[in-house]
Amino acid sequence: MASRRVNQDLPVIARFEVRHRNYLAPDGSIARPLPAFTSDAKLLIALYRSMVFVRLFDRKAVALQRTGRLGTYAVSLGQEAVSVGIASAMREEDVLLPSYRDNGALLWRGVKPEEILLFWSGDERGNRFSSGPAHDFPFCVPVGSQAPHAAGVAYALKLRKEPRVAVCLFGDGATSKGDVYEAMNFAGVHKLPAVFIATNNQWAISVPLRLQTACETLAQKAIAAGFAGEQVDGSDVVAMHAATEEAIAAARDGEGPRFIEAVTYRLGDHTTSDDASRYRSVDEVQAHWKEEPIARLRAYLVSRKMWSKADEEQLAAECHERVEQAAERYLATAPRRPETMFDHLYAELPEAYASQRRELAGEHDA
Amino acid sequence: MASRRVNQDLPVIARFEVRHRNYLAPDGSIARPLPAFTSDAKLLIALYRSMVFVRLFDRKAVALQRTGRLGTYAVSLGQEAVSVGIASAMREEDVLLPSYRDNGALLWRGVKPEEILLFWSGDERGNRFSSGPAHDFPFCVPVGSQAPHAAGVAYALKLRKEPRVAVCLFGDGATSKGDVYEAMNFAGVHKLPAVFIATNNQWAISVPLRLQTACETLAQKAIAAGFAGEQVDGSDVVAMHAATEEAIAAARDGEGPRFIEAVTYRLGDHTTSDDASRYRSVDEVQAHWKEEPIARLRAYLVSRKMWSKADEEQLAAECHERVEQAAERYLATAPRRPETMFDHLYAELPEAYASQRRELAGEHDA
Amino acid sequence: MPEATLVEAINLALGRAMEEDPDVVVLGEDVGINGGVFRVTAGLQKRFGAERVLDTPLAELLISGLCVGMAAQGLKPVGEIQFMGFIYPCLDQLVNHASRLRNRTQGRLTCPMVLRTPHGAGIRAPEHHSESTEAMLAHIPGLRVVIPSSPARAYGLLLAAIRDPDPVVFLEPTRLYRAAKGEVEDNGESMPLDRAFVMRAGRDITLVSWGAMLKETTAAADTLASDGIAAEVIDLATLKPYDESTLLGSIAKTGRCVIVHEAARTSGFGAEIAADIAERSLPSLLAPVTRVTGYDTVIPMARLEQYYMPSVERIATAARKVCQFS
Amino acid sequence: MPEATLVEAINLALGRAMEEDPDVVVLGEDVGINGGVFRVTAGLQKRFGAERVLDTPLAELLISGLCVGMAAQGLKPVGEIQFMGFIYPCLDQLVNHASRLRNRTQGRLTCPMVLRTPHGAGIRAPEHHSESTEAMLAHIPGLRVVIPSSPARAYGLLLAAIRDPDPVVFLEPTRLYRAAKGEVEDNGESMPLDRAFVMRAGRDITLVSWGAMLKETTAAADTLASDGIAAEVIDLATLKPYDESTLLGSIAKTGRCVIVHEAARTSGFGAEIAADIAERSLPSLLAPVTRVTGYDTVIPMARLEQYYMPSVERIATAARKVCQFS
Ligand SMILES: Cc1ncc(C[n+]2csc(CCOP(=O)(O)OP(=O)(O)O)c2C)c(N)n1
Ligand SMILES: Cc1ncc(C[n+]2csc(CCOP(=O)(O)OP(=O)(O)O)c2C)c(N)n1
Ligand SMILES: [Mg+2]
Ligand SMILES: [Mg+2]
Repeated sequence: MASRRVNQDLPVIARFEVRHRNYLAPDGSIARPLPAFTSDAKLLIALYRSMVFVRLFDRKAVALQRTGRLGTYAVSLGQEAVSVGIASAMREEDVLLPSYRDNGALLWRGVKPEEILLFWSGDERGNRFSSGPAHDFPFCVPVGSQAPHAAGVAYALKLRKEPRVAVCLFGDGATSKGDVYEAMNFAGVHKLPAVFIATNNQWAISVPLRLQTACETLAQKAIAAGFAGEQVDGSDVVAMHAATEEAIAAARDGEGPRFIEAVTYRLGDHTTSDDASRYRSVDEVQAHWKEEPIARLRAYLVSRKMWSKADEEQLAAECHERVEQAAERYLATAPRRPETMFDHLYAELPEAYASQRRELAGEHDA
Repeated sequence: MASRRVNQDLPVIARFEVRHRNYLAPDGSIARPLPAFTSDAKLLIALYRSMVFVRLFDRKAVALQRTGRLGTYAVSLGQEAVSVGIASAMREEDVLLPSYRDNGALLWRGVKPEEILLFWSGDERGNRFSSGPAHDFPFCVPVGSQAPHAAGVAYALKLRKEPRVAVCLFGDGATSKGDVYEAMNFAGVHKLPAVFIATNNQWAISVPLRLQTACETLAQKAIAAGFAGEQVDGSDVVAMHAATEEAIAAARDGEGPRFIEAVTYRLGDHTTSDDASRYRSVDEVQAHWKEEPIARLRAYLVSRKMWSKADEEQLAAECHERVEQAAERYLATAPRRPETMFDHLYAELPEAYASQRRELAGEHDA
Repeated sequence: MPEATLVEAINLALGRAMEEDPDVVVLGEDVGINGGVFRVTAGLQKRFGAERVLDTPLAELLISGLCVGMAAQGLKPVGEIQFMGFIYPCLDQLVNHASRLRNRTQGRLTCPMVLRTPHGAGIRAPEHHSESTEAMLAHIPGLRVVIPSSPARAYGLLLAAIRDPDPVVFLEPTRLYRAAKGEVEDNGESMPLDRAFVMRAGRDITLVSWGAMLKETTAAADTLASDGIAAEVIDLATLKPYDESTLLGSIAKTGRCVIVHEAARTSGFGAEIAADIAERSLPSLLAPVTRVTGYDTVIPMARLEQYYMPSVERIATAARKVCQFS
Repeated sequence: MPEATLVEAINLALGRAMEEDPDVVVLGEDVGINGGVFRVTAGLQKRFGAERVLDTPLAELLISGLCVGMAAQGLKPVGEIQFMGFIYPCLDQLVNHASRLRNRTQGRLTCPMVLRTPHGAGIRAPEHHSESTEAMLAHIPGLRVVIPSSPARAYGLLLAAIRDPDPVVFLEPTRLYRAAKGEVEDNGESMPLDRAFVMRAGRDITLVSWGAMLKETTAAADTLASDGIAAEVIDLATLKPYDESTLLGSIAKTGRCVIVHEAARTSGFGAEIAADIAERSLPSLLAPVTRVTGYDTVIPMARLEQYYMPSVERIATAARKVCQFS
């Protein structure tokens, strides 16, 4: 603790601790005994493939944005293990409440890539999730404001005694918002089936973690909500999957909420509107490239002979193909007619606003 | 911890603890070695007199309310040691940001009792603090919303390098508000000269602490803000004074913020509009009468021969006199003229609203 | 038919809604064993259990955000904000989420929630307890804003609000909670959310108001009647969307209008109505549409609040002036 | 005189204010080394240090509440909210504290703060980044609400806002940040906070608007001119308190008025102006006061936003209709 400590003569009445989880070291070697699920080669390869796809998808999205065919876009470069590790530990019936940087989680959950592009092009139809879990929430842009929703969802699940869990994702910046604190505190009171996960990528746009909080870990934020938090190496997809799986299992079993701090790094700009070189050094970014999740898992897979150069080439081709096709489908999407901006305002458009819709449609009121 | 614990195989990376402070046991005996300031009999007696005055003042206020001469009023019965212990540990130049139940703190700081009554009668002039520290904040009614002000005040003090401290008071209910969390987190980042004190009187109107939070202590809320919290017996004025004094001293010395949980009990109704018998038992209240702060300090003082029955009688008479005179001055206060509701809206009333003021004054625009 | 106060009528509607639909959940500060600080939810926790009638922590943002999450999962949450002065932390959730969840997801997720809160001054309550900022809410697309002025309307409109598939803010005139008494049949019948109520027919002038101010407005109509002026009195009841056709129909008849509300004048909801009339009914207007409102200052605490709120006299005087205009 | 964009003009004003008054402090998300996401505060942290140009944690409620606390201690905080869509968590502090601290304490504590935020749509920004809910703010007694529409006015009005002894919300039209260029003399001269600007004189109709919509409004006036209609164009600039006399004076001359704003129609600030005109200027009105506004729906994301915002054509058409009315 930085400050002079509370009078040390006084008796201690409560103790807390924060633990750290990491299995794969940055070079792909084993840092500590792997969890059982890692014997499932198919799963590990699926995680790998998914992370690679996310990275290519992000790259395509940026290319589209740079050529004027997409709006502002938030890449998850360097953070692929967070999204993929979490989503892969969820059941379909669980409810995801993502932040705007969790493309990887949405893709794993079955949302079509062209819909994600549609969203970032500024089209509400991108949130339809026509092929994903219909109960998942769309990307949340107002930072942290999805946390109370997660608590509400979890309360509903508990009330109905459904064995489902709400999984809420947000960034390190979001942990400074009262929304997140209020939601976690409530989840603690009612032992709700909710897992809150903060992706600590060290930056909230240009604001570094040390200006966000004096806490030495974000995991300790859960102590104020009355439940346990742990810190996970968020660039280790095995750790992310394991931590999420354990937390979800506990929540599903009625043991209440959990909090996970996923420590990782945002290797890219905040969004395509940002220029990160204004506020952080190339050296800092370079250093973090050594820890990034895809090379790490690949090194492990290769060392176990579960992955070859040929596999890699095939995957690259496949991903390229899928991304290009998605982009094409996205670009081929017919635009909405302007008056449809009224079509989902209410279940039924009140007469008071119907004339505005007609005006937009070019039908003039008599 | 109530829930299944985080995987115990993982290494611990951070540890935290909460300590508890109490000097005088409920019967007035010494629970642990007393702090040095208790050798100052004058101070102890001043604390005692002040608590007695607060209790009588509260009683008078309720009597006025019951007879239609005051608005809704919030008594501090049972919590006198919190307000008085805190205020007595502050310097005049420190800044108090009180909640609505901190009459005792305002009175110690020199606010006139008739002004406090004026406020509770529904008259803004009660917040003029004509004789108290002009920089103190008025009672804050929107629960917890004063915490960000405290952080702002403390930031200003630090920026100007003034050796002053902001002291912010709120209830257990308030600790559920994001406002308080956001403010404490910010104070942590900048090591601000601020002391945050939660009066944990077990109830937020009818909501008991266990529905407010799953935390076993409120003191641990500070861990999420990155600084130290301690739990204090809030019915022990010696402990309250000592804890506040230490916290303020640390803050003044540039060591950053502190958090104090003052555990006490609201012996009265929430306000004169409340009927606490609807939600808690007489037995519970009775049990807490055994811990109340005034009898406790009296027992100690009497056991040390610092206080006699005669002193008590004289004090009662004195307090009665002061309270009655204050009530008379309050009742004799001339009412404000209606149009004065515009007089402190802006530094200078814009012409756009001046005609409204004239209308209220009965002067009709041409 | 049995008599009920406004408090009792709302309580009946909540009980009825919870009875008929297990998805209805009531949440807020002190709504459980205490039955709310105004006793509006009295007895509900006993009847429906602490899971469906839920004391939340003291956090208004949370209450509104929980409602959004619950509603998206198909519950029908009815959140209570203890006083309107504490509703502001909910605005982020109301503007950015509740009112647009359906639109954002193109109908995939919806938000059938109700947020109830006491509205207005006049009970000598403490600081910050006398707000009436309905105009802010009425500006939010996707929301409905409802304010009853009688027990029967409170019952019928609240049932409608709870059954409505979209978010509704339900404002309850604090001053009428116990003062308003009237016949209420607990028959489960709702009232339409887009209809104003003509309380009294008249041909000379239209007086339009909502919530507690209907009281003074009606009293002013009485005064005017004794002067030989027949005022039509309209309770707008639903502010968003509001019933233009009833209002404009009335003005087509009377040609004169006074709007009464308790909130500050500038950018109050009276402005919307006056603007609408000015735009659509100019040719039938025989006099300027006049607003009688709270002043553009902070609503004073108890001692001066009665001078802030429109009085019968201010309303009647304004109406006479409008009637004399030519 | 040197040319500056809106961004540069605001930056100049901030620098000037900080230079001349050590109590001025700038705070917000990313205002430091990054200079704000729009570069409005670029260079300030370098010039004035990280204590006076302060990156806050990501918490808007906090930013507004800090401003209140700082201001009560005599600082002059200028808080930045990154986009208007994130201002809602500040409303509690604005309504319950900032706007009434002076009144609550009868002048003992005051709140000389400014809260700046980008305003409005039109830059194809992501969801929730295109809000224009100035009407909510204009309803709050004790607040001032200002919105410049040119670099020179941004400079002069921001200086005035910072020097003003009361809280001011300063809205910056996002769409003009880089698009608007004009001469700005960094001479430390402020402009009055209660004066509207007549951008162009005309006798046939008054067009009144504020912020970015002045652009389309002025373009519409050009179109009308080619039809032989001389439109007077007014930039309201300060919405609260707004300059009635300039506006009503114009209408006394033209008898016709179109109000243009980007926000949703219902309960938008246009309603207040139209209501005021209808109440005070009825006899001089030759046609209904007409509002051309955003629609009463959630502002769409980038792909449809241009259909939501009033176009030159919509404004001109409405104005022609008003001019033809008889
Ligand atoms: C409430 C709110 N305030 C501000 C913003 C603007 N903004 C968008 S992202 C961002 C930083 C978020 O940082 P973090 O939570 O760490 O997530 P990350 O972007 O790093 O994934 C900010 C300030 C916003 N979207 N919402
Ligand atoms: C933001 C807000 N919400 C609700 C209320 C109504 N209210 C007044 S006091 C209170 C309970 C406060 O409890 P606590 O913080 O424990 O303080 P205590 O009254 O016990 O001193 C409530 C809900 C309020 N004043 N402010
Ligand atoms: Mg981050
Ligand atoms: Mg309490």
